[in-house]
Amino acid sequence: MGLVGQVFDALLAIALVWLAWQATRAADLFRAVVSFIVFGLLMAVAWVRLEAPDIALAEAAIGAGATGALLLSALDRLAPRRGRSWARVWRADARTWVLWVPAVMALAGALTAAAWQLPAPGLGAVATGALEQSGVDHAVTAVLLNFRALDTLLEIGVLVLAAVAVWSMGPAPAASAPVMPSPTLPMLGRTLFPVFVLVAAYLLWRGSHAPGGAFPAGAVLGAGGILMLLAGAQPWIRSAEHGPWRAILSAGFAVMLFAAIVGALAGGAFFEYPAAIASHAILVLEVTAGMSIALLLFAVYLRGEPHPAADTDRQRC
Amino acid sequence: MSWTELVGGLLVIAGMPFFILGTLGLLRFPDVYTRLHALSKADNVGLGLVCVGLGIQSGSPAMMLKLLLIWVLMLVASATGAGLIARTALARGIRPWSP
Amino acid sequence: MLIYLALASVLFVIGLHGLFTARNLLRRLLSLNVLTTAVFLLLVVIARKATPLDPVPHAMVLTGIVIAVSTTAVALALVERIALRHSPEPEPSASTRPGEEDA
Amino acid sequence: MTAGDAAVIVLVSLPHAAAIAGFVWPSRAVTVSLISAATLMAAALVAMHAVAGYGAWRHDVGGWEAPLGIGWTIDGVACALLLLTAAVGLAGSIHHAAARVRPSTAAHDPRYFWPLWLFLWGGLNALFVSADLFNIFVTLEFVTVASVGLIALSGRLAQAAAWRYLLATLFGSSVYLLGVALIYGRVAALDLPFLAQALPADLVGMTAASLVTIGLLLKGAVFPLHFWLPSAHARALPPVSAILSGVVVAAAFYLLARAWLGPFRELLTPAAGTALGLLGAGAVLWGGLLALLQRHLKRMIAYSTVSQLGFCMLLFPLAAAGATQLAWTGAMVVLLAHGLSKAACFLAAGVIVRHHRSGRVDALGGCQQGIGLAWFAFALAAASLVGLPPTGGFVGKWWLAQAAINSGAYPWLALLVAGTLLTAAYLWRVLEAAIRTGPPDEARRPAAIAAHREGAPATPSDRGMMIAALGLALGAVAVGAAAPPLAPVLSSAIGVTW
Amino acid sequence: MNQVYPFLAAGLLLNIVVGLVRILRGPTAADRMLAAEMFATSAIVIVLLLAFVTGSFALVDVALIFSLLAALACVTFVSRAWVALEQASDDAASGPPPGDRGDTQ
Repeated sequence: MGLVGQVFDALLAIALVWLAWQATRAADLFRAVVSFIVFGLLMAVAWVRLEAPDIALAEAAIGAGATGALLLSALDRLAPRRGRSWARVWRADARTWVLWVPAVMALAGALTAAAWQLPAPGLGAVATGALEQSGVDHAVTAVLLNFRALDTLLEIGVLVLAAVAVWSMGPAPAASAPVMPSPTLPMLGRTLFPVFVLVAAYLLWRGSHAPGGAFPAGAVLGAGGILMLLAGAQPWIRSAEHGPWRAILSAGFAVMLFAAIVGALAGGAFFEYPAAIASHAILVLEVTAGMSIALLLFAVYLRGEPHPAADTDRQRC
Repeated sequence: MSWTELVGGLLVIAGMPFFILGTLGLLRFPDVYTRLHALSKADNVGLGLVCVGLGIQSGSPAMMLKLLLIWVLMLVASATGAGLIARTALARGIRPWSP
Repeated sequence: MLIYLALASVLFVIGLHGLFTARNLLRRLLSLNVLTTAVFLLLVVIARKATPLDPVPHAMVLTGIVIAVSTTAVALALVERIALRHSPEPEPSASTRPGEEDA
Repeated sequence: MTAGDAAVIVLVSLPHAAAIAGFVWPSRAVTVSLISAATLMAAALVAMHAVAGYGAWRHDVGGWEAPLGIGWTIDGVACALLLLTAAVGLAGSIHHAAARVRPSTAAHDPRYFWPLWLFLWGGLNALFVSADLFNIFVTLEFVTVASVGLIALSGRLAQAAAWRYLLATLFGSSVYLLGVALIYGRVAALDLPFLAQALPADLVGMTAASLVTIGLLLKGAVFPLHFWLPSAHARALPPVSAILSGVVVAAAFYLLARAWLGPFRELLTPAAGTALGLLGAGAVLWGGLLALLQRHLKRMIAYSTVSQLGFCMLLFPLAAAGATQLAWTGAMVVLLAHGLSKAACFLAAGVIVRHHRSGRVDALGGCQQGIGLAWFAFALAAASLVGLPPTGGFVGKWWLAQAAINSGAYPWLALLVAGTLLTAAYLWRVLEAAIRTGPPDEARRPAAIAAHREGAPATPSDRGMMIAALGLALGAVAVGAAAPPLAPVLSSAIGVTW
Repeated sequence: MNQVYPFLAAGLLLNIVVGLVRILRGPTAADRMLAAEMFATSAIVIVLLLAFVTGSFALVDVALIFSLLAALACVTFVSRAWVALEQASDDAASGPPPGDRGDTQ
């Protein structure tokens, strides 16, 4: 794209820097959060420019979906009373210009220079060479679910753990003010949810041979769940023990752990798939990973232990 | 250059002014209700033109379907979004602008 | 690529600055997220510089993004609890500094 | 699959499996946890036995070799830390299970304690065997989230501490990851033993080393980045404090040691070593001083962690001065002995504080009937922390001192002595309060007086908790006896250049 | 025709950059949310154009996800965040005092 490409990149960089600045510095919290959401949006464009479509998909789904929803919902609790932090929080004073700005410029410059010098040999050739035995055609999926599957297992573990930790902090806080009733909202939820499921399934299917796979699929499905919740769907967990939901939430992690151990029992290493069934094993893992990412994002979004009492006002919308 | 590519390209280019108009509206309209027009109308016409143009250009039915889906989803999102925002704004007591 | 490297550095520094100077808990969390994104950006640029394109950093960043969402969720849940505790009224404020009093 | 491999796979996967089981069936969580704790202890012993018998080995996860795949290195140090985790985990499990017997104590939700506890354990095990820089990042995040969950469980007051801990360690992780990214950009590898051969000692290496170090120093709460530790560790439940202070912080130091004596070995110049050593010196003195000034028992123990880890940091200047092997074994023994005795201190302190209904050091005098065992465990652990002869603390510090003498680095020897005296001073304050017979001089608090009058006898629940603490304290003493014969095993570390 | 698309993409990005002013100025939270929604539309078109320029049609999926999730942020905003924000920010707009919020139903 030549010169135009560079102009594009420069504009993107300016916008991103400005948004990051707003996100960390804006006088009001809502502006900060919206800036951060738009920041995520434009980061996805940056990933596209950097030829990382997988990350762009995940960022689009997670950044625009789960993180945005989480932050906006948190604002509901955190919104300051009038006259509090709506005053300007930070003013550039003399100390800033003398101390911070030069230090910051020097640090940023040094980092850029250091990173620019990196030879970046990369493992592309090695990964491509091993791709044939991995059971999938798409290199990123092969890395995630075969070469470095342990990372993915632990990452799902972190999500399970986050859900447990969030739930352990007590019952989910009810929305502090009534939700605006609107007839369009349930309709929107009902209409869109099948599309969410469809798109998630499509992304999952693509994962074995093209950008896509468990991560964006899970995030899209999780976002669909959150939308349903906001649109006033039936609360999903009613009983004190949460019925089978605890089992369902941890199922993905359990299946992956099981696969890893089976690999070891079959005579190989931890997480070693026998070559004959590698592609099937990865397919199963991908589906479970996607499902559990979706469920866990949703569980984490509840911001606390789902509780019968806390659910009552969700039904109202 | 084949004619599909030409027509598609022209449609895409035709979509651009709507985005500029949308941003103009976003910046210049006096209150949130008027600005909603910029969101729900101008940008979606622009998006529609781009999607149709690119669909024609690609020539593959699957791609056309996907682009169509994108457009429809955006229409749904912005229609309901605009409705919800207007409704809530009114309930919150933000008065519509009057000259 | 240079521009993206510079972008990563500047974002890192903005995140750093926000983390150290912001008082509001949510703002600090946002700063931390910006910081993490900067690191991801560096990894992806490194992947892009390599020939052929290196899938390993892409996988690392994907893992990192999911982890970042998890930690953000935990942090938000904590912030909410802290904000609730520090405000006597039903509408909580995050602008008080809970860190101050337990020194 | 050899017995050693099987043991390691059990060590990594069983805690996670048990955590899930505990989450899904909360009513069985205690049973599941205690059984798996015992199994994990056995597995750690098997792994240690395998390393002692056949030497260290490597396990390529997924069967993919170094630059592409993730490797596990199972060597003497890793096994020693696995064993430490198992000991603290087992004792902590018993302590918490016993604490639940008495209904009057705040029954912390068993539905969440046990899963988080076991996840933390599993994350630590995965961390100790991992040889891959990015995998280590993931395990560090895993450990962080589990720790934060456990701290926040301990009540409202702990949540602010948990928040600060979370922010500090997440920041540490990001900085660490930045360093890892630079290393990856330089040589396209993440495996520690592989990097030990490949990473050149140039500017990029230096930047990466300092970033990784800063990140880990934050996680390890090494002076001056220790600000988050005291309140987080002092406010958690006793077993949580024990594992955080004894193992989680040690994990950061363990990684630091592996990184600096592995990939960054060329960068460990006397200057770099001295800089790290000075941080250690600051930690020893500042942490010790603040421990001396604390009024609350648990805060004092928490500051003591900051101080004691400073001793381990002496590894770097001494290794840079040439006494690598001796300094390494010394620092590792200090780390192990500290882990066991600090955990014992926190577990004992849990009983003591509960018994006295006050955490103030000056309110602890007088009534000891019933909880003498807890005080005994505390005293034993204190002996090891100070470094009295037969204990592990003594052996470790002795080796460090020898390394200092051999390499002619006498200032570090002076620091060792000064730090030891300081440790003795603050621990003596507590023990002195305990052996006072009369009512406390300063027992202004009605609760303390009431507790004194009652002299509440120990319950079975107390006894279980005290036995857990005593077991760990005895372990810290036993390290002193076991360390000399095990020294060669401890210095078997894959990827470390002597 | 593909040679023109980079220019169009850059133009749209410029459009976004200019539109950022609305996020800065507000004045109500709704205005900011509205601006964010509009950026989603523009970003979709940018990604689509880039997909056709580079020929990597996987990027169309990114646009698809954007369009799918565009509704989510808006709905979260309306049903969760705004409720608590209204006192603080809406009085900047021309409107009656915040106590005057009537329930529509």
